Amino acid sequence: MKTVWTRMLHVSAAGSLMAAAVGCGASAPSAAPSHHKTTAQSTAAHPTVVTLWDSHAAVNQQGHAIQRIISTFNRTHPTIRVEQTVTPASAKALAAVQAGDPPVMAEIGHLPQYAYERAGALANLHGFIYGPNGFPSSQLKGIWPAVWAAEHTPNHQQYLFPVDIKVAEFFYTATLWKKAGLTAPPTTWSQLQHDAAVLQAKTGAIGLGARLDHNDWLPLFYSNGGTYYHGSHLALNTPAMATTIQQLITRDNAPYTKVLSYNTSFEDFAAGKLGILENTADGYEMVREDVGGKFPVGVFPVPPGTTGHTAVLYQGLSFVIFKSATPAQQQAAWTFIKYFDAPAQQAVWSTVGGEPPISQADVAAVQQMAGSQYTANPGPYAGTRVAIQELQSGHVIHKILGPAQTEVDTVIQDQIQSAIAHKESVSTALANMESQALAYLSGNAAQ
Amino acid sequence: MAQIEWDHVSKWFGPVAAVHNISLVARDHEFLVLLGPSGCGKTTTLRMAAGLEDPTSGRLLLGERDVTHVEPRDRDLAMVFQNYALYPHMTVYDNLAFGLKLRKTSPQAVRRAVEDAAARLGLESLLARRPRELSGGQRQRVALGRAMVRQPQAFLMDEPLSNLDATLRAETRVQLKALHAQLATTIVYVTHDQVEAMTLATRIVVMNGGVIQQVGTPDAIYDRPVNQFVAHFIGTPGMNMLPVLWGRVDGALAAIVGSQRLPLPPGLPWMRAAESAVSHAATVGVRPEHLRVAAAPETGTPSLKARIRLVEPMGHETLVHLDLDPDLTLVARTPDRWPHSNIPVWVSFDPRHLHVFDPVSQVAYEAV
Amino acid sequence: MVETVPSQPSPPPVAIGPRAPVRRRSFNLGWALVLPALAFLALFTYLPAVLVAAISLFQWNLAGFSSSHWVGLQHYAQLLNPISGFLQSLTVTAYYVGMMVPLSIALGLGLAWLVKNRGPRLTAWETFTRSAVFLPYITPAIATSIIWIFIFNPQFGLANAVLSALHLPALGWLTSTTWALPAVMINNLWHNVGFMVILFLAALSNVPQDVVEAAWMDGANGAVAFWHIIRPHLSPVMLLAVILGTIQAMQTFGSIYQMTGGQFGGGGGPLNSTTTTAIYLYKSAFVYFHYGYGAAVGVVLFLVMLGVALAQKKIGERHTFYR
Amino acid sequence: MTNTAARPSGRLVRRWARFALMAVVAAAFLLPFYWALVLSVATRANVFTMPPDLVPSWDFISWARVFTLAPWGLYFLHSVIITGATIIAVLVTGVLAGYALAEVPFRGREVVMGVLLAGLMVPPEAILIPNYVVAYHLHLLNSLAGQVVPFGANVFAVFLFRQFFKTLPVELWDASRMDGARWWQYLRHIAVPLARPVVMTVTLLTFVAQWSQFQWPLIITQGNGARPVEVALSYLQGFDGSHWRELAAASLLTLAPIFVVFLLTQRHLISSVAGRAQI
Repeated sequence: MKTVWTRMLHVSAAGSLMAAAVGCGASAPSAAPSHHKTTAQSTAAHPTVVTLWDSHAAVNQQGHAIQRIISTFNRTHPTIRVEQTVTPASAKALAAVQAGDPPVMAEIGHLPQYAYERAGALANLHGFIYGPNGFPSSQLKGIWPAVWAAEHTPNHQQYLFPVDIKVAEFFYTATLWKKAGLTAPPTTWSQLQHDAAVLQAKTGAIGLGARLDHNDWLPLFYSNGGTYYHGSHLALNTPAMATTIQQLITRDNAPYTKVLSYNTSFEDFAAGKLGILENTADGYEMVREDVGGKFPVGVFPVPPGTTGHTAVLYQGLSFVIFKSATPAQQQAAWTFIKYFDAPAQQAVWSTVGGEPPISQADVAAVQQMAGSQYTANPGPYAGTRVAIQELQSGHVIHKILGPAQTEVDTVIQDQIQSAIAHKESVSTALANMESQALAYLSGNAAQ
Repeated sequence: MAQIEWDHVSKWFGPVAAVHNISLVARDHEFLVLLGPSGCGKTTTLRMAAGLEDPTSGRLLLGERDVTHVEPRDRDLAMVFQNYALYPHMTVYDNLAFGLKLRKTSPQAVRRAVEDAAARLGLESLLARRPRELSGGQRQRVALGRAMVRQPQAFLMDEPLSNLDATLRAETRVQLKALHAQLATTIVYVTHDQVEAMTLATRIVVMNGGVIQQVGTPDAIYDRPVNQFVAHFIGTPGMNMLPVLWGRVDGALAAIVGSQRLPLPPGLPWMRAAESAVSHAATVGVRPEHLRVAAAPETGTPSLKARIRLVEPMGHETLVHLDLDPDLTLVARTPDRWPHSNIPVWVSFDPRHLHVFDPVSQVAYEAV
Repeated sequence: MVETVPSQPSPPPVAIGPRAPVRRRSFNLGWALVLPALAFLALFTYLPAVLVAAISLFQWNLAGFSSSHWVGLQHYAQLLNPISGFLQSLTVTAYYVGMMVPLSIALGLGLAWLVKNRGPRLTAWETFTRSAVFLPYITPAIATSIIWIFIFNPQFGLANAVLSALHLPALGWLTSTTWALPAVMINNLWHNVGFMVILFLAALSNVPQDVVEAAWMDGANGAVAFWHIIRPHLSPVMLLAVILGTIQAMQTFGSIYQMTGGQFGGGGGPLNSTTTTAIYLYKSAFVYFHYGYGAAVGVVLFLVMLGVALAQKKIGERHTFYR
Repeated sequence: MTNTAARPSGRLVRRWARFALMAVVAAAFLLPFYWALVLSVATRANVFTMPPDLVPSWDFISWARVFTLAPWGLYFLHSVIITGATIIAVLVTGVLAGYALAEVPFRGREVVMGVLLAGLMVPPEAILIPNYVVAYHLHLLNSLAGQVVPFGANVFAVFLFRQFFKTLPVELWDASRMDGARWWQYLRHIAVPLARPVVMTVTLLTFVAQWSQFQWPLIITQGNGARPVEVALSYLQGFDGSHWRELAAASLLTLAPIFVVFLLTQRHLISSVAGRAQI
């Protein structure tokens, strides 16, 4: 407990110094002061309130990070007050639009943007990004391409601006690792499975904690050369998917593998009973907090598939501004987005919250804030560093955008799991997923 | 001015007339008793005065004021219910005070009125209790008190003593009479108990079948019942009724009772009516207390031969059941003791105590 | 005795009852008094009961009929398509209800028998045990389900601790498609059985003690007395317990939602193994925002529940004594 | 028959066995609450252990942290307002309708009774979506009122009050009229005070139902504006399920009012629930 708090204190001190020294200069274009002046006169007593809905509860490190950034922002921007509401924003903000009571801005996933777009709820960010108070082009250019692509609808409208980038990676318990006589992290899937088996045999702990969601199978599928959506038709019944399913059957039915779900991902690991845990970068700080310094937590990236390279899935959350907000509120919300995605704040976000930064241009600030510890693995920033490496690899994918995406993903996952559970053969699973997914896409099925 | 007037009032419950075309006045300061058997409409009559029932037709007047469609709260009358209807969740004090509080009386005035009524009824020590902690008599006094505190124009009482035991009822009866004298207010009082009616009433209204049979002072009702119903209903035991045929014995009018002839002295008030009656039949009534029983016939008064069937000794008096003929029976109340039954006796009476009723209309001849 | 009864004239047309509190206006007053209750119910029971059928025929948009798209019976066709998962949700529901009702009745009756007062008064122990069994029933399902999530944690939960103490293999519970629903059942059994206990306690106290004693005098042992004397007395309550238990089980939502990852897509996992119709309806309408389709699910649910209730009533009437 | 001497001792054994069984049952039913308490005051080291640690270590840090995780005061305030307002609404509508159905003859009374009973047949699950649609059009989404109005009238409460008012002697109404009371004064001063057990029953049942309300508030609340404790608790578990100690503390926090009410009104509460089943 104590170590976490002290570390946070150090980081926050460093963060505010950074903000003073580097951040402001970089993030405040020449227009900003005048903007502040004109509004300060009239609104000093009543700052523009920007309600922000997001799902980062103060229960974890990400929540702490976002709260810190918000409070610093509110202190340095007296004309604006950002008020955070912790809520499952992706689903709830749309319901709030329907209820006629939406916030000014929110963090939502990039899949739900279809429903929001259909509801006509979101403000188009193009004008903000490229306008006079726009996003610095140096950073804009550095935004990870796949991330940037995912923030656009197929007809190139942009309602989203990235903030919370999740990429998959594996954590390992360094003490168990050492006990099992392992030295280097695995670089292939077979190595990974071998290491998990060894871990389990030598230490008695569970070898591998695998995930049960699309975070898991989708990157594997792509690293095996798969891609399931071409324009309007599906390509699921393919050798790449067959390979993927076979791999998953082998892995998940192996005695050293334990399939984890929503509620149980961290407990085993935090208790030191799990050798390797599949998770995402943002989970690193959360796991470390749960571990509480009992043992060092190491990180390694997702191994490559049959294509010879890995496929890193970008999923995560993006800022949106709601159309229903007043122009002043929208402007203030944009000011906050710009602030949040500036290098100084991205450094806080990455070091405290464990998220990789949105842009290559932010990496330097992250490194600087992390200091000498940046390269240590196990080390406090290993999760972020590995995530940055993955993003820099260029093999980043994002979830294919489509109106029935959630349903299709559910179909694929259900079929994969049925095959894993030996309820049906791989070929049946492949045929079923293709036909059922098509049914959803054509609107013949609904859920 | 606390006169209550029923003006051609009727009350129907569905197809049944509970009260039929009643016209009646309860005069100021009067203790008017509505008397009759159960179901005779006396309670409905009272409740219409209270405003608890709407008359189906007719008018109700309070003094000069037509209150037919006025809510009870605007009539300024108070009522004592048979079951008292005390509010179970309120203390005696609150029970008494409730009506005053609803009328927005000042708290001090409420306290004064409640304490005054409590003092009169001896309820001071019970004010903090709830009804279920009180005896029957105490509850009855609270019910009275609740009616008194408001000092209404008139009291309406619906068999207020019927739930008390005999001793308490007798005591309370006396208190009630004293109270009436003291308050000098109109009281309309419903009972089926003729003793209560006789002892309390200024005037009695005898009702039956939703219709008023007779209105009069207790003495008038007792002495001059207008019909057979009233004659029989008043008095315990009720008046003896004998079917007779009129005949003449030595030129004088005589009644033929069964197999016996009863010569009557001339000059009795009903004789002219009896003689002019179309029929030669009538019903003759005589109260048990007016019969004398003797071993030998009395001289100078009409006597009838009888046989003692049954004797009910009451201590201070004796009820003697007599057979005249197999189907003709009489009851006599005598101060004498008759220890034996089944002995022949003579029954005699003062012919002035005879009541004669038309056999068809059952109306008394003297009332015609 | 003859009385002077005047002949009764024919009654007038209007008669007001003896309890009419306000003369002449009682008609309006009565309606005025029931109006608030009826208004609430009209808005959130009667109108929706009609509306649900209408909405199910549209691709519903919250703005109203004019902006909704008529699809006719298409949603019902989709319900019958196995891909939609609705039929599977019915199977899951049937399994859940089919297990929960007999289990909760058996356990409820057993516990009621256990805590039934033997003497004329309740002992402190009986009161305490009754309270302990009843308490979960009134607790909010979310709060207690969170505790049960801990209990069913495969690695650190009490459930597996008990199993390992009994030398049984550990189970995956909520992460297992086989054991997730039983885990939910155990939670709900614990949560709801207190209600059954109360129900049966009332019924047991109505069994005439002298009849039971007479049976004992006739040489019947406990089991015989129970079967021949007590059970017939319980049958009306048994019917009630079956109906109420079924309704309760079919409407279970909070505990399933919370225990099976509702915050991550509406619950019902893993692999839809706990997707009851209640969860399915919720997900259709409030995760995927297919209001019209969800309404169709609601209509079917309505009919199924009505059918189940009527069937149970019919069967119950045939087998119920001492009604 | 043969062992008449052994009989009393056999009975004694049975009695003790029953007591032991009752103790086990009580312990089993209370165990989840107890374990939640233990977890909420556990030290970090005592949470993820196998076998689970069942001895409390009385470390209250997670209780302190719970209050920094979410604005519980606000959520409790919402829940209290929702529950309180619903209780008042159910009582008012129940008293008025129950009185009318018991004592006020009016044309259509039988129809109203039938309509009310029919309402009981509608499963709330089945009409979830139209309820949402109605709430949307009444602008009740994301509001406290939206969590009260759908529950503002309860058929069961109406019938309870009706049954009770029917048992009141007519004389009380007559007497109060003579005392000058109007119908509402009779209701307020006589009938409702006498109906205190019914008021209590309705209050308790409504309290329990509303405090536990989950699906409806989950659907209609979005931000913090009207979120009740149960929904907040559900989210908290969703955001990070591995914080067992804080979650246990938060769960107990939302259970606390139920515990208090249960301890205070145990007997009445149990008989209310029993009565609820009989309708």
